[in-house]
Amino acid sequence: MFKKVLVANRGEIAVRIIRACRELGIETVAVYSEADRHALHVRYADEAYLLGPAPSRESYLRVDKILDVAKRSGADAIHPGYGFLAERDDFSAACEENNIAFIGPKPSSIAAMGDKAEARATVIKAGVPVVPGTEDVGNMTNDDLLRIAPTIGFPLLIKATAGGGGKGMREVKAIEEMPTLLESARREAESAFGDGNVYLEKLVEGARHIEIQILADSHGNVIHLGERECSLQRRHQKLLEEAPSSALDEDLRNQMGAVAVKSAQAVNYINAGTIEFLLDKDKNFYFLEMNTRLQVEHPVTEMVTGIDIVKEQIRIARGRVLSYKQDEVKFNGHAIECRINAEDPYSNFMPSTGRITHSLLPTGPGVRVDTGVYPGFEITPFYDPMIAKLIVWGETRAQAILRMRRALEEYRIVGVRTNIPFHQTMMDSHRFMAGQYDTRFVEERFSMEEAEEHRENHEEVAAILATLVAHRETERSANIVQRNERDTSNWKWVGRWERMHR
Amino acid sequence: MFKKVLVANRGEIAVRIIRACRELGIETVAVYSEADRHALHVRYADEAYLLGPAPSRESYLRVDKILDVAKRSGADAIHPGYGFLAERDDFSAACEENNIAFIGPKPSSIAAMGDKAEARATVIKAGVPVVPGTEDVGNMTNDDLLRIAPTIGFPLLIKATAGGGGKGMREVKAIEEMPTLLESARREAESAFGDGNVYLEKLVEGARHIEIQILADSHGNVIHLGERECSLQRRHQKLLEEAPSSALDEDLRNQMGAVAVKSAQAVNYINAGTIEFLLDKDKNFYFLEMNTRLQVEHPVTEMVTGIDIVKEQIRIARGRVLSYKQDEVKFNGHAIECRINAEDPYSNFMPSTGRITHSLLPTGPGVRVDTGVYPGFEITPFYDPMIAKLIVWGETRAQAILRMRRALEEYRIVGVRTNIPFHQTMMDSHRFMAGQYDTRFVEERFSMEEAEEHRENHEEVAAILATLVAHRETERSANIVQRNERDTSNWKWVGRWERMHR
Amino acid sequence: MKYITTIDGKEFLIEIIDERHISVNGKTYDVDFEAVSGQPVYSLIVDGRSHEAYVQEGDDAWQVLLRGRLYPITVQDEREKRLRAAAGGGVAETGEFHLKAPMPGLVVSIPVEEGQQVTKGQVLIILESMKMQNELKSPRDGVINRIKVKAGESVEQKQPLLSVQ
Amino acid sequence: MKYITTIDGKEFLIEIIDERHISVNGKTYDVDFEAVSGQPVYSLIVDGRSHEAYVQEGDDAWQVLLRGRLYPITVQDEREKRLRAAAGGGVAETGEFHLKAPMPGLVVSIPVEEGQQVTKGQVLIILESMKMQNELKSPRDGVINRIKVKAGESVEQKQPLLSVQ
Repeated sequence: MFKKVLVANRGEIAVRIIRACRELGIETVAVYSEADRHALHVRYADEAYLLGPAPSRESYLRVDKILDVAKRSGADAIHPGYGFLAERDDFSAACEENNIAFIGPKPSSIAAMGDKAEARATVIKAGVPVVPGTEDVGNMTNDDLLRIAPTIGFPLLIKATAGGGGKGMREVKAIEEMPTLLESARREAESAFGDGNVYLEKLVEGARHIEIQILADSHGNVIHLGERECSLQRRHQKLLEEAPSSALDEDLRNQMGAVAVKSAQAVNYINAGTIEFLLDKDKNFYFLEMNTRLQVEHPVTEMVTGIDIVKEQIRIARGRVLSYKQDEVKFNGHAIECRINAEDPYSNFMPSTGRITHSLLPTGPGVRVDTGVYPGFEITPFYDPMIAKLIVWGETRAQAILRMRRALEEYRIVGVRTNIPFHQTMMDSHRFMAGQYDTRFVEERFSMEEAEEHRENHEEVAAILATLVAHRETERSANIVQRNERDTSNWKWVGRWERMHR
Repeated sequence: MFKKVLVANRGEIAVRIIRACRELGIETVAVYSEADRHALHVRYADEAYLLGPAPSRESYLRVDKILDVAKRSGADAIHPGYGFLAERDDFSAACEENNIAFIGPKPSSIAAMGDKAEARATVIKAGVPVVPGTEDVGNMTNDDLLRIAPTIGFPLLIKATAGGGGKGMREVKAIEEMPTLLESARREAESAFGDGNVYLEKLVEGARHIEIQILADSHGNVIHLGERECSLQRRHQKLLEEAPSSALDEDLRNQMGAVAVKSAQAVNYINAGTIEFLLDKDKNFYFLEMNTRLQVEHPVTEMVTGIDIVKEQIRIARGRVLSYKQDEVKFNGHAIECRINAEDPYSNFMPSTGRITHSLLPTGPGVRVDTGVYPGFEITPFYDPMIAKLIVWGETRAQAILRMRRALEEYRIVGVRTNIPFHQTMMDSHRFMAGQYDTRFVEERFSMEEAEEHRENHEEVAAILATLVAHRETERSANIVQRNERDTSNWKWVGRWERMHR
Repeated sequence: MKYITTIDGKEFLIEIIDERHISVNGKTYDVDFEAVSGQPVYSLIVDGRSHEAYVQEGDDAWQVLLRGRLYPITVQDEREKRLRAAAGGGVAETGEFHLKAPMPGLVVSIPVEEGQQVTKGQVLIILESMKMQNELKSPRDGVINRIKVKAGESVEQKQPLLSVQ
Repeated sequence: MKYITTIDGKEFLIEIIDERHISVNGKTYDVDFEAVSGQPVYSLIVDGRSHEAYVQEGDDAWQVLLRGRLYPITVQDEREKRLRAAAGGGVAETGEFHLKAPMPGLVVSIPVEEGQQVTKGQVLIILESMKMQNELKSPRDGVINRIKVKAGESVEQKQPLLSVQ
């Protein structure tokens, strides 16, 4: 086993990885920016080293500094988490060169799948179906793309070749709006990944976003852990994930699983990875991309399979054989994850920053919370707005929804606004309950305001609450005034008091 | 299904039951004492009614008031939790008379098992092995007991006939100390259960406390959910429970399970119940007593079987058939529960009261916390010191221990002292790790001080911390003095400031 | 003390009778009202029903977040409201709109110029925060009056960015 | 500022050099020391090692609870300690012991009387709290001096119960 693992990340995923290491008896090294001295991963790790100022480019993206910390602390492996350096082949290569195990795939696999255009070409060769789009080209100019776009047809998507997580992604309805959107997509991609390259892909309408988790060891074993349903998205950011998907049956699961395994094998993949597919209304599925890292939503798979994906990643990186064979992977019950973001669902999901003054976590049977924040912690504008993941398990999908409802109702976070009310509204939505949704559902057919109209109305209680709080505030300020009044006539009071006590 | 369930309890178990109801779509009614207005069960329930002053006898033990609330609120069922009224046959009967379903066994079963002497007689008739002790008698005087004691032999135990949870229990080594111990046992039993009756039982040495969870429906189906290992006790209070027990193999589990089912059938038992056994060194087992209610430690069974015991209780009370047949009960992995008590392990486990000012819960994979407290809540001296249950699951016992270690290390509770360090020391103890312990282990062969000597020593770090805090305190008081000094020469400062700004 | 409390155009006449009693539109209720842990989270038991909500003062209304639903609510002292009504009411819909930064961040671009005519919903500023680009839009038609920031500039929360006349 | 810090008879000479540096027995360390959320919980990073502990002031020592282990620690200003040593030291072990209630509760019984001789470990008072009966024992041999409470009486935390001369 490794002696010491450096976790090159922050927030909930750094905490998640530290926990896995600790449970394996491995020491941990945290790295942090100046904004994160009080972060949970710094508090929980055995060692912690400052990287630099708050902006990622000066801290969590500094390969040189992170390798320096690894060497100084004697770490023999690095786990990159997701985001930041997780899908940078140069980082994986640099670790290798420094004789530090990278807990993730080989540089060549990252490169092959990281360049989305190359990835498409590779899997096409392996016989995997893909969404029509730009083929075989990496560095296309705007002129190239504008020329090719009509041959793909509209609507289409601009996607960052280095991308992931919806960053640098834009939807184009007509050629006229394409130049502006190309600019903003490139700008966002540049800022998120340091690479402004983009490519085009046909937009499959009414599609579901289904992904398959795979695990591959260095002995040639590749297995899949079933699917995750990730269609609930807003601005191409996933908001809620489920396992299993209500759109799949066992047969389709096996088919997609087999294609996922084939895709991974096409790049000689080792470690945990995810193949993202679009599934259209007629149950045709298309390879979208492969995420060559741990996913945010990995816990839903852990809940239904009982397999600890992070621990398996560490085993694999250590050269061990997978703990499970394909036929030992059993699916039990249903899991849902809600991403809890510091953003205001009533103000167009605007990010919300500030200090968390109070918090109450939902707990009890079947509930898991992965978070990196706590009361007293300051949410800064420098990083992702996701502050927690609330994951529940139930024997059936209906049970999981009911459990998620009660967990969301219990969850209190004071100090920043969160999207918890969004998730509560979603849990009450009939379309969601019926499992009838696609990737456009949140943006096109779901509105907080409309959905609320169909929910239980407690306006009388709300009116009473507002009035009592307003009344209390009025009384309080009145008291302050009265006290001041008494202060000014202080001498009179003293005199009266003295008379009373004579 | 029931429309509305009244939860006649407080603390974590009230919260646990409210959660189960909410996940079944059932409304909940909380009851509370004046000390519990801010308690979590009051905050989480749909309805809440004040019972009376803080002492249990004036609130949670008031059958009349609780039934009144049930009728006023229109509750169609009552869940008693554990403790308080859970094993009072008159309460179960009163519910029946008022056409309110009691989520628990019939009055006759509670009475038959609640009187420990009668229980012994009943199971002996059914062919269940029991520990030698006083037979067939309920209201024995001290003289009777002193006469019988030598025929049983020393050491022996005085136990409350209405008892449970170690209250009113005393160990007697010789006849001379028996009169005093009888007095104190009766006094404690009277105060805890309103019944000062006691009986005697031979003390089986080197024994393990093993209990079997059973479920019985009103259609004659009785199943068991395997065992819980509860040998880690102090003053007859359980501190830590595990499932499965390292002392059992599948064969013994089946044997004990069958005897447990037989014991339940002997009293026509319906609902969830637990048969407690003593298991001696030679793997002989003896019936101790049956707890005719939900146990504190039920979650470890839930974690290894995936069965929600509280939801099953509700189904059973509703007249439904059990959701599982015996051969559908599968055991998976290992679970451990640590009872987190507000008490100081460094001061003879003295209870600790006060306001919780800050808390950080351990979360993440395989961790469950059942608690009724939160930051801002006041721990009062009126009730049980148990403020939370920390439960973990692991694929193996070793994995569960490692996970419990990391969870205990993460857990922060500020404002009251807790026994978390006791559990941390236990997790590092070689005897515990090897699973070699009996019911006397904590009191006779485990000391915090000795155990600590074998653990990693961080005294230099501790010295640095104490010095830095002391230094900071000194600096702070010095600053206050300096500020006051400036205040006294206020006029001089104002003058200088005015000159500067002219 | 009497209040007129309005949700979505619906008025409630609420009287605070004493610590434990209120009346709503003439009907009396038992209430038990407590702040939780000194936070803007309130526990309210009305005739046995237990409720809990976040209650915060917004710019022009109280915001009550109750069971996953947000209620914007105005509470007016009854006497005050009568006086105001007598004086002849309604705040003018005109005046300058000041766009302030809703959170700290970096101004990515300002796709409008001073003096430019803008329509409701038009993007005025793109602000990057938490790695997301957020479009700040005009709440109404108007003319850009003054732009107080430049692209590339870091701004604090509530810092004025520009105004629409 | 120099301190002499003692754990279990073992002395550490600790000098606070500046905000970021200390020396322990002559060896210099980088330190980063922060209170967490304004609580008596402290995060300390010493030469890259991250530690967290509860640190509280006890009656006669600092109590540091670190990784599930409690360290009672005395911290003395070096100059002060030297002066005290010069004056010739050691606090007398005699004097009256005042038994105070360690928590609020109900006095169940007082198995001793005023004037009675007691030995170390002997039960002086049984106090019921949290449904448990707690035996309060004598920390040393002596004579019961004054009993200030009666059986059946409720007592507050830290209320004096009796004294042993």
